[in-house]
Order: sequence, then C-alpha cells, then structure tokens
Amino acid sequence: MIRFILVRFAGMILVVFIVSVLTFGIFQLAPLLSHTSPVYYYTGKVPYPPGSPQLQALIHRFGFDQPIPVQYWQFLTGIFGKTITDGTSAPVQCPFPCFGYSFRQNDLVSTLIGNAWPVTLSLCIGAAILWLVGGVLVGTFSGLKPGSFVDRAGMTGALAAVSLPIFFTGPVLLLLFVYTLGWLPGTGYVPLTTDPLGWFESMLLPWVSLAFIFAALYARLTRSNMIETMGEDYIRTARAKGLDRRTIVVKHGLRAALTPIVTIFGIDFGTLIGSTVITESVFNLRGLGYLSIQSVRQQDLPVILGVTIVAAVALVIANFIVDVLYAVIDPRVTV
Amino acid sequence: MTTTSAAPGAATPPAGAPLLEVRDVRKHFPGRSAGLFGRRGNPVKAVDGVSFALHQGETLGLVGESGCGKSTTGRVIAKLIEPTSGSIRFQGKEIADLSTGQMRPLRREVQMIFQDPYSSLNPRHTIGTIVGSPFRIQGAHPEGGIKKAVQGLMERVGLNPEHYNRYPHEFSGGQRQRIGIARALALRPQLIVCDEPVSALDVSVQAQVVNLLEDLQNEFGLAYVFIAHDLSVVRHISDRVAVMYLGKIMEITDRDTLYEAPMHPYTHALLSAVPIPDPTVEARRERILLTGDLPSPSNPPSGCVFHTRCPKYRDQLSDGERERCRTEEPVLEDKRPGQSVYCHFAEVRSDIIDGEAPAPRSTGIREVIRKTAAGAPGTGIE
Amino acid sequence: MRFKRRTLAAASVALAGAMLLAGCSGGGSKGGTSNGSNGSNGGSAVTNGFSAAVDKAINPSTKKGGTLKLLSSSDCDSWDPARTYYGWCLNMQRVFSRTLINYSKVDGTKFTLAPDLATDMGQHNANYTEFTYKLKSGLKYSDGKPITPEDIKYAVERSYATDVITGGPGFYFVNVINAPKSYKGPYKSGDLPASAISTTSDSITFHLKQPFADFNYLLALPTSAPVPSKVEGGSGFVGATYTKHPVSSGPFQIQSYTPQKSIVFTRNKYWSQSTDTIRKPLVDEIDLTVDSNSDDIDQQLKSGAADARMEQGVNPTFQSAILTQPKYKAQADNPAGPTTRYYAIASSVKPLDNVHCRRAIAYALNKSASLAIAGGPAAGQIANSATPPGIPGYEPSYNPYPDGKDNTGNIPAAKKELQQCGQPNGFSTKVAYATPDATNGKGFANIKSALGRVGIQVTPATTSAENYYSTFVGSPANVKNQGLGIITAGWGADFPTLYGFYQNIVNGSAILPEGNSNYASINDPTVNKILNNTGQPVTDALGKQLNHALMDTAQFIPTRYSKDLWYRSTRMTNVTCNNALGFGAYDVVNVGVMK
Amino acid sequence: MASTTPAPAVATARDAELFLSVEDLKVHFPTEDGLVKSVDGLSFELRRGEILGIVGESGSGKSVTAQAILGLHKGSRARISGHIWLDGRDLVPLSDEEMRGVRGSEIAMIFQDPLSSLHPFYTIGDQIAEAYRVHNKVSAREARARTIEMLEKVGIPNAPGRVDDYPHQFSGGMRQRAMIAMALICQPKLLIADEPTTALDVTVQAQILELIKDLRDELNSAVILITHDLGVVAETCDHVVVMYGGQCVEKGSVDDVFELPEMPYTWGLLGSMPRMDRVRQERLTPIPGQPPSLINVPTGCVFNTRCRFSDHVEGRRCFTEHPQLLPTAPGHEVRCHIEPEERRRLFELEIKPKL
Repeated sequence: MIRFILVRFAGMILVVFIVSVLTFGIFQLAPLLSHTSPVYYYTGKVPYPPGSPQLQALIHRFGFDQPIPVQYWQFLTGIFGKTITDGTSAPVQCPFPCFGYSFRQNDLVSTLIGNAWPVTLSLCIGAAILWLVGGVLVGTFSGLKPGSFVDRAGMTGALAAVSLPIFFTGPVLLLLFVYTLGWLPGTGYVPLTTDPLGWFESMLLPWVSLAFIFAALYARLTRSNMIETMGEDYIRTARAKGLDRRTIVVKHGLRAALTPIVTIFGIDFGTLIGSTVITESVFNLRGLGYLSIQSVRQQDLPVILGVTIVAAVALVIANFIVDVLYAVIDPRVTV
Repeated sequence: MTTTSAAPGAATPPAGAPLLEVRDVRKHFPGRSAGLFGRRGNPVKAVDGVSFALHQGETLGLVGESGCGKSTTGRVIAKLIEPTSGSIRFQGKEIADLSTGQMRPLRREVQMIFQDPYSSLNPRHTIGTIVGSPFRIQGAHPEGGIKKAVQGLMERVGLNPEHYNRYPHEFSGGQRQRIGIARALALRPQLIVCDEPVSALDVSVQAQVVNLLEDLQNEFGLAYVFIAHDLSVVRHISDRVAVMYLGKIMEITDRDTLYEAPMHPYTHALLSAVPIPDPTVEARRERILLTGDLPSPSNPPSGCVFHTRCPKYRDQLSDGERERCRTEEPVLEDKRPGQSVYCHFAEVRSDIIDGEAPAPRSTGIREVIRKTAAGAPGTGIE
Repeated sequence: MRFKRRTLAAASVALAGAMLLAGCSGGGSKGGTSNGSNGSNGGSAVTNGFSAAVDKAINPSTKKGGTLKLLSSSDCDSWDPARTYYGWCLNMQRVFSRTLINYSKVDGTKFTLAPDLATDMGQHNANYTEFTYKLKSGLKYSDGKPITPEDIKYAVERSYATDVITGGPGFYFVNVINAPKSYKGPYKSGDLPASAISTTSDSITFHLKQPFADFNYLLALPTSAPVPSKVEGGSGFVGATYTKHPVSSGPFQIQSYTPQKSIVFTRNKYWSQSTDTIRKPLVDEIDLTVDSNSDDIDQQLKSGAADARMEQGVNPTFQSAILTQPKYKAQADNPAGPTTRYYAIASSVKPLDNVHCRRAIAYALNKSASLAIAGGPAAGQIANSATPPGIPGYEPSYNPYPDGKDNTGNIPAAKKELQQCGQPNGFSTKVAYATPDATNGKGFANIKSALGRVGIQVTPATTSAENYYSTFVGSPANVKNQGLGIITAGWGADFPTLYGFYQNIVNGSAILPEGNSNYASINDPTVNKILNNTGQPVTDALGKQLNHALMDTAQFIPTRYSKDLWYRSTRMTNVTCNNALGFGAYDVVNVGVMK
Repeated sequence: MASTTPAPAVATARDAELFLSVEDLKVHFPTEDGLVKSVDGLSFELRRGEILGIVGESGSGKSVTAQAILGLHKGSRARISGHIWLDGRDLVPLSDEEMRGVRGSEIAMIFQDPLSSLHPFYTIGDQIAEAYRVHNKVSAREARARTIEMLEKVGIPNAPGRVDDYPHQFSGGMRQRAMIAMALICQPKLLIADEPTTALDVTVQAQILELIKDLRDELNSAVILITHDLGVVAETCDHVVVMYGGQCVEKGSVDDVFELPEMPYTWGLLGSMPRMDRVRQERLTPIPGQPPSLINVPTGCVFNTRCRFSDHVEGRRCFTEHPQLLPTAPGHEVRCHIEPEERRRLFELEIKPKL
C-alpha cells in the first residue's frame, strides 16, 4: 500500500509537471505562431512600436526576454516560494505554492486562486452531492424494474436532462425562481463563513443546474449497472439465502452497482474543478472557472498556469483517491 | 530435462520424422512486483520444461487440473505466445524464436480451436466473413473464390452453407464450435491445437463435435494437440496422452497404457476421480482423493513438484524415500517401454478405472481410499 | 477609444464557451428597428421618454441620499486613473478622480471643458508649448491630506513608467511633455526636471516639446488625476498595485473593492462642493457590481433592482423588448457618440493603389444593409463621411460618394470608377475581419454581394480577435503581403478633438510597423498637416478640411456612426448620457435617486 | 466427519414418508416470441437422506426446476402451477416474503460457478454469517463462530484464518466448499446443488461430491443434484430423473436406470459419452439434431424429432400422441410409446453393445 501510494504520488507529480510544461508551451508558442507577443496585452490601446524602449522595458518586466526554458524554470522553482518585485511597490513575498504574480490583476496568483477555490469547491461539492443522490436514486429505481413506468419516466427525464446544456437550464432556473417567483436572491456568491443560509441560497440554483446534467448521466449509468448487477449470480445466491429484498438491493446490489460509479465520479469531480466555467458565468460566481476564462481572455499567463496546475492537481488527486477507494471497496483490487 | 536423446515417450513413434517436436519448452510469466523497491516476484512457471513429439495424423492429449499449464503449452505451440526458452521444431524447422512476420507462412499450418466458441467469434461478422478470414489474412485465393471455399468448409463441418450470411449469435453452442473448426480448417493446416474444444458443450453435441474432429483427421491427415480436462474424451480421441502438473509432464505414453496401466500417482488420482456412469462399477472403485490445493507455480515445491499432494508420498513411502522426493527432482524417463514417468517410485496400477485389478496387489493406502459400497469406513473430507 | 477595448468586456459569457474568447471584433450592439429620433427632444420638461437623456439631464432633483446601484458584466481594466482606458471606466473615474480640467458637459454632441481642480482654464504661451494652472485652495484627498501641484506632476511622471503603468492613454503626455529621453518614470528615474513640469506651492506648469493646442483635453483624461506623490495609495499600493487602492480626490471615495466582484463608493467627507463646479453629487453611496451573466443584468434592470448598466448597452433580447414595448422604451436612451465604423482600404494592395478602384468600393457598398445587420437604427446611423458627431467638422450633409436615396449603393457611379481605374469588369481582393464575428458572417456576406454587383470579388481573410488589431491588420507589411485590401475597423475618440479622434488612425507620419492603428497606411499630406499642426486650436473649419481630404483619398470609407441602447431606472434623477467618454453610458456622478 | 453412507433401503426405513413431492410442476415464461415452457408437468418425490439426480442437456429445465422449488421465480413474470409439497406444505402458493423464510433455512442451494455466485466485495465469512443471521437471532460473534465451525466442517484448512478472506482469494474448490458451508449453515432439510462440480477439476469434483454425501449423512437432508454428467449421477445419487424438453422422460433408482434404461433419450445420453470403463469405441453415437424449442414443443413425444426408434411404434403415435410417464418396473417410470419388452430388447441388442 505504501509503495502504491509512493508510486502513484510520483506519477501524480509527473502528470502535473507534464501539464504545466504543455500549458506553458502552448501559451508561449501560440503568440509566436501568430507573430505577436503576450506583451501586447499589457500595452494599452496603442502598442509601443517593436524595439521601442517602452516595449523592451515591458518585455523585461514580464520576463518575456528570457529564453522560454528559463522562464519555465523560474516558474517551476518559484513554486516553492520567491520574492516578487515590480520595482514600484515593496517586494511581495510569494510563499509556497507560488504560481507567480499576475501583472494583469496585480495580485499573487495564489491569492487569486485562494479566493476562487472556495467558490468552485462549494459549487462542485454541493452539485456532486445532489447529482449523486438524485442520479443514484433514479437509476436504482429504474434499474430495479426495467420497463416499468418509473423506469421509463426516469429515463425519459434523464434523456431530456442530458440534452439540456447548463447555459439553457441555468437561465431558465434563474428566470423561474429568481426573476418570476422571487423565491431566491439573485446571483453571486455568499461565503459560507459569513452567512451559511445566504451561501445555501446563493448556491442552490448553481448546484441544481450543474447537478442536472450529471444526475441524468449517473441515473443512466446506475440503471444499467443495477440491471446488470441484479442479474448476477451472487444476487441469486443472496435470494437463495432468504435475505429480504431491501438487503439484497442495498447491500448486495447497490454495493456492486455503485463501484464503477465511484471511479467515474472521482474523475468527473476532479475534472469539474477546472471546468465549471459556464455555471460560474451564468450564476455570477467568481470561481476557478471564471478565473481561468478571464485569464485566458487577458492572456494572463501566470494565472492560466496556476489554474491549470490546480485543476490538474485536483484531477490527479481525485484519481488517486478513487484508486485507493476502489481498492477499499473492491477487495479484488490489490494495491 | 531429459537424459535420453529422443523425446520422452517417443520410444514407439510412428515411422518417419515427427511433425512437431517440442523440447524443454518453458514459459515463465513475470511475477507480480512486490516490496517497496519493486523487486520482481518469482516468475510464474506456467510451463517448465515440456518435451514431446507429435507425428502427422496423430493426436496427443494434454490433461491435468486447471493451472497445470496445458493451455499455455498449447498456446506456445501455436505461437500465440512466445516461449521463454526451449525448442519447437515444426516439420523440422525451428520456430521457437521466429518473429510474427516470419511465422506468417507457418500460420496456415498451425491453427487453434478454443473452448468458448462464442467469445472467439466476432459478433459483428457474418459466418462467411469469419470462416473466410484466414484466406484474406494469408492472401490465399482458393479455387472458385473465397465464398465457394467457405461454403464447402461449412458443409464439411456440418453447417448449412446457406447460413453464410448469418451472425454467430444465431447459432447454438455446437454450431459455433463447428464454425471455429471450419475457420481453423480453412487453410488446410497440418496441426490443430484444440484447447478444451468440447468442454462447454452438452454430451450429445460434444459427441457430434468429437466425431467431426476424428473424421477430419482421417480425411486430411491432421495432427491434433487435444487439451482437455475430461479424461474420458481424451481417451476417446487421443493416440498418446501427456498428464501435466505444475507446468511439467508427469507421465506421457500411448493411450491404452495410460488408462490401463498408469504409473504416476497423479495419473492414478486423476483417473480415479473420474466418475463412471455405471453404479455397479462405481460401487467397487477406489477414489484416490488429493488433499490441498495446487501449489503456486511461482514457488513450486522442492524435489518432486507433486510430493506435497502425493498420496503415495503421504501413505506408502518410508522416511528415506520421502527424503528423496523432497530433495531430488525426478526426471521424466521411460519406466517401461514407451511410458515416460516423472516419479522416483512409479508403479503400475491397473485397478483405477474399473476397480478390478488384473492381479492381486497389496497396497497400504486403505486410509485414503473410499469405497462407496455401503458400510465402508470414511476418512473425512481430505 | 478603440472598439476592441470597450467590447472586450462585452463578450457575453453566458452564451457559450466558443463565444467566450470572442467579442473583440468590434461588434456593436444589435437591435430591432426604431423610429425614435435621437438628439434633440424639443426641450419639453418630460421626466422620461425615449432618448430623453441623450442631450440633457432629466428628472431634475435636489433630493440627497440613497444608494445608486450599477452593474457591469466585467470589472474595469484598472481603477488606477492613469491606467484605465475603457470608455466606461473613464466615465466611472469622474466619481472619485478630479483633474485640473474636466468635462462640464458630456451629453449631446457638443462637449465643454471647465476648470476642475484648477481655478481657470489655464494660461498658455502663444505657440501652445507652455501651460500653467493654478490650483484651487482647500483641495483635499479622501484621507484629509491636501492635494498639491506636486501630486499632479507625480501623476504625469507615472505615465513614463511604461513597464508598470500599463494600459492607459498616458502616451499622450509622454509624446508631448518635454521630458528627457532617458526618463523612465518616478520609480526608476525620480522626479521630472522643472524643464518638463515645474510647480510652485499652488500652481503647475507643463513644458511641451511641441505645440499642442488640445492640451486641456489631455488634462481632462483621468490620467493626470493627482496621486499622492511617492506614497501613492499607501504601503503595498504603489505603482502597479495602486489600482487596488486609489486615493480619491472627488466627491466619492472607494469604500471597498473586490476585484472582479464589486466596488462600493461612499461620500468623501473631505471633498467640498465649494471647490467643485462640475459635480453635484446627491447619493450617499454608489455600488457597482460585476455580474458575469449579461442576461441577469438585464433582468435586474427590468425589475428595477439595479439602476443602470455601465460597460455596454443592453443585450439583444432586452433591446428588442425596449424597442417594441413603450414602458421600457421610455426608460431607454440611444445616443450617438464620436465613433465611426469604417472600411480602411489599403493602397498597398493592387489594384487599390488606384483611387478610382477605391472609390468604386465606396459607391458600391450597401450601407443600408450593413446597418440592418448591425441591428438597425438603434445601432447607429449611416455615415456619409468620416467625422462622427461630437468631433469638430461633423458635417451630416457632406456626402462625397452618394450611394442613393436608400443608401444601398450607386452602381452606375461605381462602374464608372472601375472604368477609370482600368478594371471595367471588377477585380478581386480580400476583406479582413476578426472571428468569431458578431454578425456571424452576415457582414461579410453583405459586402460580398454588394461589391459583387459591380464585379468586385471578395474573399474573407480572418484571424482571432486577439491578433486582429495588433498584428493582422496592425502590421502594414502583413496587410500588403496578405493582400488585405478591405479592412473592417471601428474607432471611438479618446477626446473630442480632431487629434483625439484621428491622430492614431489616419496620420501618415505616425505609421507603426506593428500595432499600427492606421490600418490602410493612409498618408495624405493635407490630413497629416492638419494633425501634425497641433499648435492651433481645434476649429470646425479645420475639421471639415480634414474630413474632405480624408474622404478624397477613399481609403477611409465610413459605414455608420455607431450607437448603443442604454436603459435607466425610473428612480434616477439628474441623469444624462456621457457621450464624450462613456459611449453614452450615464454620467453617474451627479445622479440622485428617488425613494 | 467420518460417517457411513447408508444404503437407500436403510434410509427409506428410517424416514419413510415423502419429504419433497413435486406434482405436475409447470414453469412457463411469457416472452415476446411466445410462451416458453421451461418445465412442463414435472413430478417426482424425494425422501430425507436421499440424493436425487436430475440430468439433462442445457435447456431441459433442470435449473429452472431447482429455482422454482426455491421460489426464485416469485416476483418475476414466470407462471408457475402445480404443487411443491415440502414436508406437507405446498410452496407454490406462498408469497415471495413467505418463501423468504423457507429459503436458506429449509431449502438451501448451491450453484454451478462458485466465483460468480459469491459476492466479490464481502468476505467469505460475512457472506456465510449473513445466511445464518437472517434465519437465527444471534450476535455477530456467535454467527462468526458458527461460520468458522461450518468452514472447518466443509474442510477449509485453517478456517479461523481464512474466514476473512475474499472469494477471489479462495481456489475454485474452496469456494465451492464455502458455498456448501453457506448452504448448510442453517441445517436445511433440502439441499439443491445445481451443477456443483461442472466448473471444477475432476479431482476437486470428487472431493466436493464426497463432501455432499457426507453432509447428507450427517444432517439426514434430502439432496437434489442437478448435473449433465451421468458419471456424477452414477457415483452420487440414489434416484435419477432424466429431463428433456422440460419434461421428465425417465426416472427411477440409479441402479435401474443405469442397468436397464428404457427411454431412447437416455440411451442417447449414454451413447454420447466416451467411457473409460468400456472398450474404446471407434465412434461415439451422438443424438442427432438439436434439442427442441421450448416455445414450439413438438406434438406427440417431445423427443420425436431426434428419436431413431419411432418406427418401432405402430402408426405415427410418436408424432401425434403425447406419451405418458408410465411405470415399467417398480419405481422405474418411462415416457415412451415403444412397448416395454421391445424397449428392453432394443437396449440389450442395439444399445448396450455400443456403450
């Protein structure tokens, strides 16, 4: 087990490293390919002419004059902490994990991410709970009686739900519950620590609309797993033992049917951390997704890198937890 | 492995050079890695020094418990997997270390039939496509076109040629196995490795398929390596039989000798375990029960690999003899003409199958033998 | 202000992922048809009505107190007065930043300047190279410290630190102030010598290296708003980070600011009405909330939960509701500001080196269809010449290339020009535009079919919005190499003078090898002369002269003066549009609220 | 564990009354293609201490019969009629919930593939203990002790150490022993073993069959052993039911049926098997053709499509008249239109020499 964890940990670091190299590379190469430089995004309306001292000064300030590998190396070593100075303000200490400084937003990337991740985490965890509970419930009842009314209703609903994108469901929910009925306050994030009820109210619709599409997928998945599992020989054995139906379904059926879902859930959840862009935009949440899209728009390389790495780490950690969890759930898997 | 220059059990070979000559073939799979620093575990010795020869038109039966390495041996012979070491000569040509590309011309000569006919057939291909695929893969152009050849094959194995465009799921288990046979037969091979070809079939269908295999052998002069755990079927179809245990051949000899005068204690146990569909015979038969499970092929016992479960070792041998079994590995060698046995204390027994020994003999194994006759004392489970 | 800057914020994030990276191609707002006129409203004392606030403050009131609630789909590029360049952010700066000179009238099309921190409009020498201003007495920052001439000098010095103070229009000062070439701003080079800017205890004198008659307009940009010398916003808020904590000199101060989320202004108790003739603040508090969901913004406007949207006009869906439903329409304004959409015709691309071929294009265009695609009358009015309303020389009656009564094109005239050009059967060239395109390619389809009528065949040449202005059409070499004959472009004035509108886009002596805003490399001696002669005040006559000369080259073919549709809540008082800076967004500093 | 195998006569004397009596059992499944008559009018009896073998090919209805006795079809769309008298109580009308109390405690079942029949995620011990606790109000500790005891009884070495193993950690034979332990932990009066050794090696098969016999002796249970292997029947069973097409075509004591089988299908089964105890035949004698569709069962004799001896019956009775299962000797019943003497003559002359 320890060996497994160490090996996986090394693998995780490698993955994150590769992701960072690729991200760094893409955002360095893309401007080169189009014969421009990210520096132009900092220069205002009328760019300084090439070769002008102003442009050179800017290029130097952002480190774009360094060879790309050097820039990357500085970024990499900087993760463990460095001091950042722009020559005007007092030097800023950038402790681990330091992803550098966003000159666009004039803040440490880690601060920006630190402000954003509680939002995204709130969003993802709440939505995950909703979609797991909803999806598994619907899927289980559907899967227990395939072809029944419950099944057909559930699966029709699921089909409809997977076909509805968040940028449709989100505004519709807003229109209904906020603008028309006025049951919920408007958009925007309320921190959990300051106002738990407000937090819940502010997150409810984002949770629902994000969970909607996933719940549908999980319902379908649970259903097919359930149908398959309930046909397994060991379910027949459980019946032959004289177990009651609830025990058979919950203890023997669900346990096996949900195991593959754990894997998918882990990956979905990990992926979600870095990809709630649309939900965050619709509901005006300042999470990682919004931060990432905003930084891409502004070509804010340090933030892009930071968010990408955080998203990669989240995904890798989720994968790792899934693997460990899987070994715990399924004794056949040895680690 | 062998001290004799000829392959063991080949003391009474049919005339002529063997079609297939397997010598000291080993297949070791890498062990699971263990420990913090990733040391490799012991390799799994699935096949550990197997030698035999097979002539044209001959059938060699390979029997043994699951995990004894008989299927791996079959796959190594068919070159579906590469042997770790050893020599495989086919028609006098060494093929053990041929690459996939070099093997291609020989592929048509060696075919394989599998146990589960359904899972070895692509469900999205029609029967015509499946049976015709060897022609296409080998780029062969049979006279009259592939379709005609395929329909001829289908007819030959007892399938309706009009079912050319049907899919595997439309056929029963026995018919699917016929499809597999037709596919194997397409390129007129010299040798077919049959891996449990009838194990999944009902007895009446099994009989049909066994008869078909025999007919095809007579018609085309095929040689078979017939892998099965059903000793009755193996007896019916084989000319010679090899009994395998933990990747090694325990005993190899011609069919009649093996079933009538087996020498290895493991052969005795195997044969005694096969139920006979005759209550009268069953009532008088001895059942030699093996204790415990198969040892791990990655960590086989020292000395004779069978000694941990050997009834003879347990009940009949003296301490000194046991010491020999534990420390000295026997060699597969001719104990009687044409009968090679891997045992220090091989001994003919003729009472295994029908419970009646031709000649009275004394055994000290009363305790491990159970008679199903009423009133006989039992010894417990194992 | 270039459209790119403004509309960067306009990307409607709610639409889809693909749209997220778009939004920089200069797409104006779209809308339905409108038969309401803009401009004058007859002067009657209506309290609301369509476009009532375009040229005057409506709902006059002296009621004080309350909170003004504003929305935007994005945060400002910067709250540092020296670094902001978005039109709506320049507008927001009026709330808390004062400058020596400022706009006293921003509505309508004629804008006026007035002394703000200065006691009068300043003194200048005869050749406009020396400007001296005296500060009013009793001026204080929100921390109670006095505002000194040194602070204004310091603010200008900051613009020289081009590596730190990025983004704003500070280059205007850098271009005109007589500073040593080696000067790199206060962080590296210390103070500017007195030969550049000299101060006394209550006055400041700017020394220019060349005459610049429009200097007061430069001062009206927030760029020179005073920044406490050396200490700026306090520890941790110096230079690049000043944006997080700018010090207020105006009637409001920043109470709290969460980037990308919200900014709250409360009254600056050290500001005194007696020193300020431009602003008459009424509300106690101004909240600006960033809401990434553009539709949500419109919903809040509709419901009255918010008073106004600052960064752009309303969304297309709300726009059509406004134009079709009287109750909404009465709350909307559709002002015209100094912005022109046009095609730059590159003379470096053959056969467009021939003026007749360019004129053929000017005649053959279908401006009427262009306007319809852009959203109809609410999106602007057809432009017959280059100079937009609000810029000296605006001349609606001037139409050198008459294109028919219905503005659908003048085919005979175009064919005649083609004859003269020696291309009687037309020619082929490319139309450059950025993708994704706000009109989904309809704009291109229109020009293709319009020019096709006279045999001019066009093919599209596109690139991403990010690169479009900087390197695609901003590089004369690329324009020539790729043969980008017709370049889609738009421009809004930084300040309402000829120089402020035209300097970057048509002055042939300021062409840059990259990041060039004179996409067609227009190099007309008359135009250059007028723009380079900055030593004379702006006059209408000069403006007309430039306009005529520019139109003569047929390298700048305007299609429309663009407009936005803005929506105001019923409870706002004293509300009017800021056409000078905010593209028509409401001038919120003087707004009060009822209830 | 040492015990003796009682002779059938002794068992009958000890517990003479019928323990299980299946009367005219029908299990029909409505499907889209038609009504599948998996079991169609099956009757047999079983006394305590007896082992009944049910043989037949795939699709003959053996497993469906077993599952019907256990009531596993309850709650599905299967239509079940007839009677299953267990110790004087008819199981057919019982609800699924009522049947639940019978399953595991009175009737237990072991299945063909022990690996897939054990839940992969629970330990062997948990799964066995669960079977005990569902019918006995005992603490977890007691159940565990009982589980270990059972594992020892079925011959799992080091049972206390293996009780917390997972199924995949057991070998095939051990898994089947664990299944047997699970089945027997509540001391059921009837044990149904559905192909318990088919997936196992012959050596392990021998062990498992011995175990079943020993446990039968110890608990005096009745056992139904479902298999396709006539050798297993001959070795293990007291009585045998030969099924074909959902019907019983021959039943009787093992000695009678193997000594003098009278149904051509039974002949076919015996002739298809290669036998180690006879002189090797050059060719096996398979039953020609395919088993019948259970949707369109042939009129007349269900075996008529594959029977080589229908010309030994006058007219076309084999194809028109459904033969009755009639006694041919005491305790030996056969479903065939051929006259009993003719059947015996055919067997002696044509069949037996080829076996």
